[in-house]
Amino acid sequence: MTTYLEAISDGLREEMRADDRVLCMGEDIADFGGAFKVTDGFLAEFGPDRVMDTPLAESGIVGTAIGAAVVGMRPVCEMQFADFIACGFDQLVNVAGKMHYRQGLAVPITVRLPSGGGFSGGPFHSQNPEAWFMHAPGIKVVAPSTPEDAKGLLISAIRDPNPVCFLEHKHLYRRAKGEVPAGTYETPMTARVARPGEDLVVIAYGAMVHTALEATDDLDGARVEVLDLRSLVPLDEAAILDSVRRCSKVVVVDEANRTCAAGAEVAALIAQRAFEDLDGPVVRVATPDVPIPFSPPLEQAVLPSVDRVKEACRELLEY
Amino acid sequence: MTTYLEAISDGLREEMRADDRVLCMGEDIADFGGAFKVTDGFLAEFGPDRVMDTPLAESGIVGTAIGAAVVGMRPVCEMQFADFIACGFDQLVNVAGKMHYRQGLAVPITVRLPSGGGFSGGPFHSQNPEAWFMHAPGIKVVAPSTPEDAKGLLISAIRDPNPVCFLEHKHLYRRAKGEVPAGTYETPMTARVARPGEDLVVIAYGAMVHTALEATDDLDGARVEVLDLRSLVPLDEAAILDSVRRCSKVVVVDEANRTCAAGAEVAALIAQRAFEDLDGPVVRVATPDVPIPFSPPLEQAVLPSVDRVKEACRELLEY
Amino acid sequence: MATQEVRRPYPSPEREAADDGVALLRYMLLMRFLEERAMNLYRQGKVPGSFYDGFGQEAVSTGAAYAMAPEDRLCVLHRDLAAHLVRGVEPARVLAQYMGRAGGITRGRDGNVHFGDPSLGCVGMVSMLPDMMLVATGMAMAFKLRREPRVALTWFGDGSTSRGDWHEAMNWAGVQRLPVIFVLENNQYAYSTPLSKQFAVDPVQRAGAYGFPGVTVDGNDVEAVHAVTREARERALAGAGPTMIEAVTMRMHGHAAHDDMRYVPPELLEEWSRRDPVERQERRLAERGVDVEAVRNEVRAEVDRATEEALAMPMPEPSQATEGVFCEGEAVPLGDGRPVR
Amino acid sequence: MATQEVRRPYPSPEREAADDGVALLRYMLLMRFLEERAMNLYRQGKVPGSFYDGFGQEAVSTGAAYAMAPEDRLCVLHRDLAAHLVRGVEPARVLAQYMGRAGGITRGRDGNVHFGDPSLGCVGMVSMLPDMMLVATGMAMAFKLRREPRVALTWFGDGSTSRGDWHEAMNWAGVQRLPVIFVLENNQYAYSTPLSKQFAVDPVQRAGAYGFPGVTVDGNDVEAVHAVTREARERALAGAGPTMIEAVTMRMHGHAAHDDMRYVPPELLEEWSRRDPVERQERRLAERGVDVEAVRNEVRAEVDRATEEALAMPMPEPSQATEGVFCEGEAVPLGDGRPVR
Ligand SMILES: Cc1ncc(C[n+]2csc(CCOP(=O)(O)OP(=O)(O)O)c2C)c(N)n1
Ligand SMILES: Cc1ncc(C[n+]2csc(CCOP(=O)(O)OP(=O)(O)O)c2C)c(N)n1
Ligand SMILES: [Mg+2]
Ligand SMILES: [Mg+2]
Repeated sequence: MTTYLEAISDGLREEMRADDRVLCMGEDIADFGGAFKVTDGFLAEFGPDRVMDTPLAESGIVGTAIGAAVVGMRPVCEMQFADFIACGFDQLVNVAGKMHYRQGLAVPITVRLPSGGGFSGGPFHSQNPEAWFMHAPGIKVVAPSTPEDAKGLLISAIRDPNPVCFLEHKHLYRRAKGEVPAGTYETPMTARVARPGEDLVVIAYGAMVHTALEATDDLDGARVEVLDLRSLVPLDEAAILDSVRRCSKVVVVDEANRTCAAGAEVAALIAQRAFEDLDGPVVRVATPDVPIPFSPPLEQAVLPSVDRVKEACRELLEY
Repeated sequence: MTTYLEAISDGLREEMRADDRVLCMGEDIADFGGAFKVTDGFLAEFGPDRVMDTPLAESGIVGTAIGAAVVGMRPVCEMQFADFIACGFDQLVNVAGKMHYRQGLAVPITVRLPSGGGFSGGPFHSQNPEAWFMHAPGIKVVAPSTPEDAKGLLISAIRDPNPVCFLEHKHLYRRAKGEVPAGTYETPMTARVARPGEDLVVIAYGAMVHTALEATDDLDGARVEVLDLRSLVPLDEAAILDSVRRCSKVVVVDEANRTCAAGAEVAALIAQRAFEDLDGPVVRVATPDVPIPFSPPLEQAVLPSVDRVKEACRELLEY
Repeated sequence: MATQEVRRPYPSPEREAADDGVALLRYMLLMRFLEERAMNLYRQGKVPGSFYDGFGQEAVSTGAAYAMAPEDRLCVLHRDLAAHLVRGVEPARVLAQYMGRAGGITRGRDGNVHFGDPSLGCVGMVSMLPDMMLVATGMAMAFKLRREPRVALTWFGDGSTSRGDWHEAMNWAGVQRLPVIFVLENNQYAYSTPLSKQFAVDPVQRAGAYGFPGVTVDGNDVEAVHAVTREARERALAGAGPTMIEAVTMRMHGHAAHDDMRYVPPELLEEWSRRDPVERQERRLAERGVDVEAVRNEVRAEVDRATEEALAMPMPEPSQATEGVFCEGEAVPLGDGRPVR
Repeated sequence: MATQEVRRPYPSPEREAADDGVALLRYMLLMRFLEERAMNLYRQGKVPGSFYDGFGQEAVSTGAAYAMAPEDRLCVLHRDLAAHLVRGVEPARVLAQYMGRAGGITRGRDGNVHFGDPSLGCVGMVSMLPDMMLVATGMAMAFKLRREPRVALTWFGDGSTSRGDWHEAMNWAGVQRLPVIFVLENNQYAYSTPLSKQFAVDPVQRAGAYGFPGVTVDGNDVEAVHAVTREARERALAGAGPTMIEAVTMRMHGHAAHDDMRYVPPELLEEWSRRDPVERQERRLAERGVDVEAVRNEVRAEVDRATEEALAMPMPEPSQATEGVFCEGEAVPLGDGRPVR
């Protein structure tokens, strides 16, 4: 059994072995092996040219990665926490995201974003920034929920000729475990039915897939489908619409702040394209629009919990 | 008749006269009067201490404004173009947005964002960044469509004890004209029925309100309501739900890139809270997820046009 | 949170030097003992999340904060607990803060040293380093515009100097000759990253290229830090603009509680442990005839009391989690109009 | 767009100095005449949006670009049209770019000088200044990692030095001693903002504090700019790291077509007009016996032909507006593996 964290390390290591254009850049990733130890041992294996400790400068990390990428490298940038991407926002959104459309130049960078809450990280170490990048054309966004997908999607991200935000949920690092194929393989940027069902579908990604599975595992006998989006850009519209068609009732679960989140997009898509298939309102469960508080009782009060998802599903099933 | 641009100038000027804590900061706003001349003549009237040309540094503008605000000033920051807020993103989102929740300290800053396309500004002078800030807790977001509201909402924004993004649509600067009350007044951060109707409601804000009005002015005799949101945070949910209840059909028009835009949030809100009132899918008209191209035929092809809104309304009316 | 009552006074910079020396020691000890206590609480599982301290760097925040007047304004960083104590934050509230209790400065909303007591004229830091450089610069800008004889001060680390906001603040402060003091806490590392990977030239040498002086001071000598900050404050008040102070010190613990500091050569730690700022000030005061042991005991007792008090405080109510994202009332400026301390 | 065919060669830095002098003039003239033509087209309503030029600054882009080899990589800024011409961009495609035609370098997707021809080793700038500093630094980083004898170069303005990305790039380049050349185009203004509001000390003086030399050169002397860039390139190739070059010049036109430059004292313009870089190089060449008028006529004819060609190009198809947001095929590196010019 491999943890989600090990799977990410593994994917990165395998791809570095397979392709010498791949290099890692970030704060404290070489000597220290990264704040979460994803690149532990990499320095010894790949040397300081391919595992680079950078100055404390997120715009610098993203910007120089772009430069290296356009001349043929495949940089994988680590943000120490996803939250810090706010400091490299402009380079990612304006330089990387618009490059290919404007001038036909590919920017194959991967930005690893350790994201999410649930362990008292507080307002600056718990954010889920994916929607910002979904709202920025030219950037792909993936968010695996299992070790197998974490490895495969990271490899897909690195091989993709476009900038890709790779959301790795910190709360899954050691909690999520599973079998992971050896060697390199690509996981497609499409959705995955995590559990088939027909009475209701819960659509989620990242850590919330586990919350959704747990919440609906035994829900008064209802057969609840759980759709794991895996990729947010591209968004697997066909899979979403298909689930809705089969289940007719939808709960969208999102750990990010509710307004304009990925969940809002999914709900809006359904409201337009699957209206006729719906047997009830499109229900969203998300974090309210507050900074993620530090203290456990406060944090637990805002993050979508198994109970909240259960309640939302029950209500909708009874609708 | 006053233009939208004059109304913004007027509101800012009046509020500077009324409250000596108000000061303007930005690139080329003093001597030159601003790239769009919003602060033309301000230097002469208020002097260099209250009308400050800053270095070319957006994070600096937002960050120092925050500092000045917490010790009692009411800074109004001008981004030369809304697009450049990407360079001040972190200060706005992480410092200003989270300050009150974390430590009960108010940050009364207004960030003026000349936004939107329609005049060959290209990928970096045409963006509508509001959804990024809707997805960042603690920041208010307003987007007037008329001169009267532009003046009143700017004054409301300045008086608000919170950070407020003030979206001023460049394409309205000289095109939108109307009567504007003299003196100071506050426009509430609520929606406004721009034209009442009952067969269908088009929900929009900013420049798209005009597109919506024009598109539905004479639509085969249908009585189409146009709801002008005016404020995106807070979002006037009651007004939205009320319109939907009365009209049963909804088209949401948004000039921003579609995914995770304000329009997505509005559509998702309706899909959850007004499901029973709906007589058809919640239709979105928005800019596809592309950088805004420069050349007129390309730009016109992506921005929501009167024709596209017309077509969407017609289809839905026939539904 | 925005309670704005008058708080207990803090020692004024006009005090006797000898007396000041004791006060300086007192705050350093208070920081050290509180952080040691907090680390114990962390080990007992009573401090959620992570835990950061400033062991070995107590002189930097103590000396600099102590040079500031009540009407000055501070942005306090993560190794600078003593600055809060100097301003008058009660030790119990600090421990409560670490433990996420309702009585902590942020009432459980933020953790660690991410706090500031507005009524004491302090802004709590955000994690994004060194964002507070610009906030401090903005406060100084307001003071200058309003012609108030007040100064803003903030700290930042060697690592933080690499980020763009650092530059924007330095440049802005220089162009406008603002009454702001920037204290570079050069503690040899940024997390695991040594200075050599952070910059090619010591950043104190950049100050001149922004138009103001950069001075280096022994960051483990609290009286020296105090003196140099006092001078910088006088420069600022005289309209001569900003000063950058580089306090050279050493981060004697890991970056945070989880960090075993493998990457620091043991000799380096050994060398610096001989320069411990607390012991140094104790020796100095002992020579001046002060009963140092009495001060230690006093402070220890204070920390014991604070611990009890903090542990008795409840956790915050879940129902409050969504309150206060926006300010609903008047915007009350940082410790405004009142003798904040 | 990513057509990667072999393009016509450009003059190599190994050429004769006299010959080079003519080439340098030629590119300056080509830039000037093209921009003058574009301004006419703008006035005729054929150039949508706004229009920016580099009148009076032609020596900076010409001299610097001309010192670079085909395998070097450039991020070209908004006053630096000549750099594109030196690299081999056809004049007609430049005019088509301004007019938003399908045959423009960005096929109508971006406007003005926001372009780069990947097959010629150039990255088009984004508006956010000076973001390209980091892109150039990253290219240099890749060259160093791969041990390739290549150099990256970018330009930036005096105003751009105030932004954080400028600092992050300078620092990074210094720490890693990268083969990158930063050309500060000090043209006295950033839009309407004079130097005195932008910085307290000339930024060239900062270079030393990042660990590499900063040199000032007369930005209106194309041969001087060329020489100093050539030296910087040699330093970079020798592993000695970055150089910052400050080319002192003057923006002789408004920031963009709409700007009447009220804010510039007329005396200043008059003074600088006497130092016009094109006339200066013409005088120099005339003294060397070159038939300058013939060069002018040649270039003028080239611009006439280019204008006709560009005007004959169609506007882009609306149906293509949403294509190419993502790269669907292989990521082809900037002018890779081929003699790009
Ligand atoms: C913008 C940003 N990036 C990354 C981090 C993660 N981080 C926290 S502390 C730290 C090192 C800071 O070093 P320094 O500025 O020297 O301060 P010190 O901790 O040594 O006092 C890092 C990288 C951060 N806080 N902010
Ligand atoms: C980050 C950013 N903020 C604002 C602008 C708007 N703007 C365009 S050019 C310019 C002035 C640039 O001055 P400088 O760097 O000196 O270059 P110059 O135009 O003088 O060559 C400004 C403020 C911008 N392009 N980028
Ligand atoms: Mg440090
Ligand atoms: Mg300039």
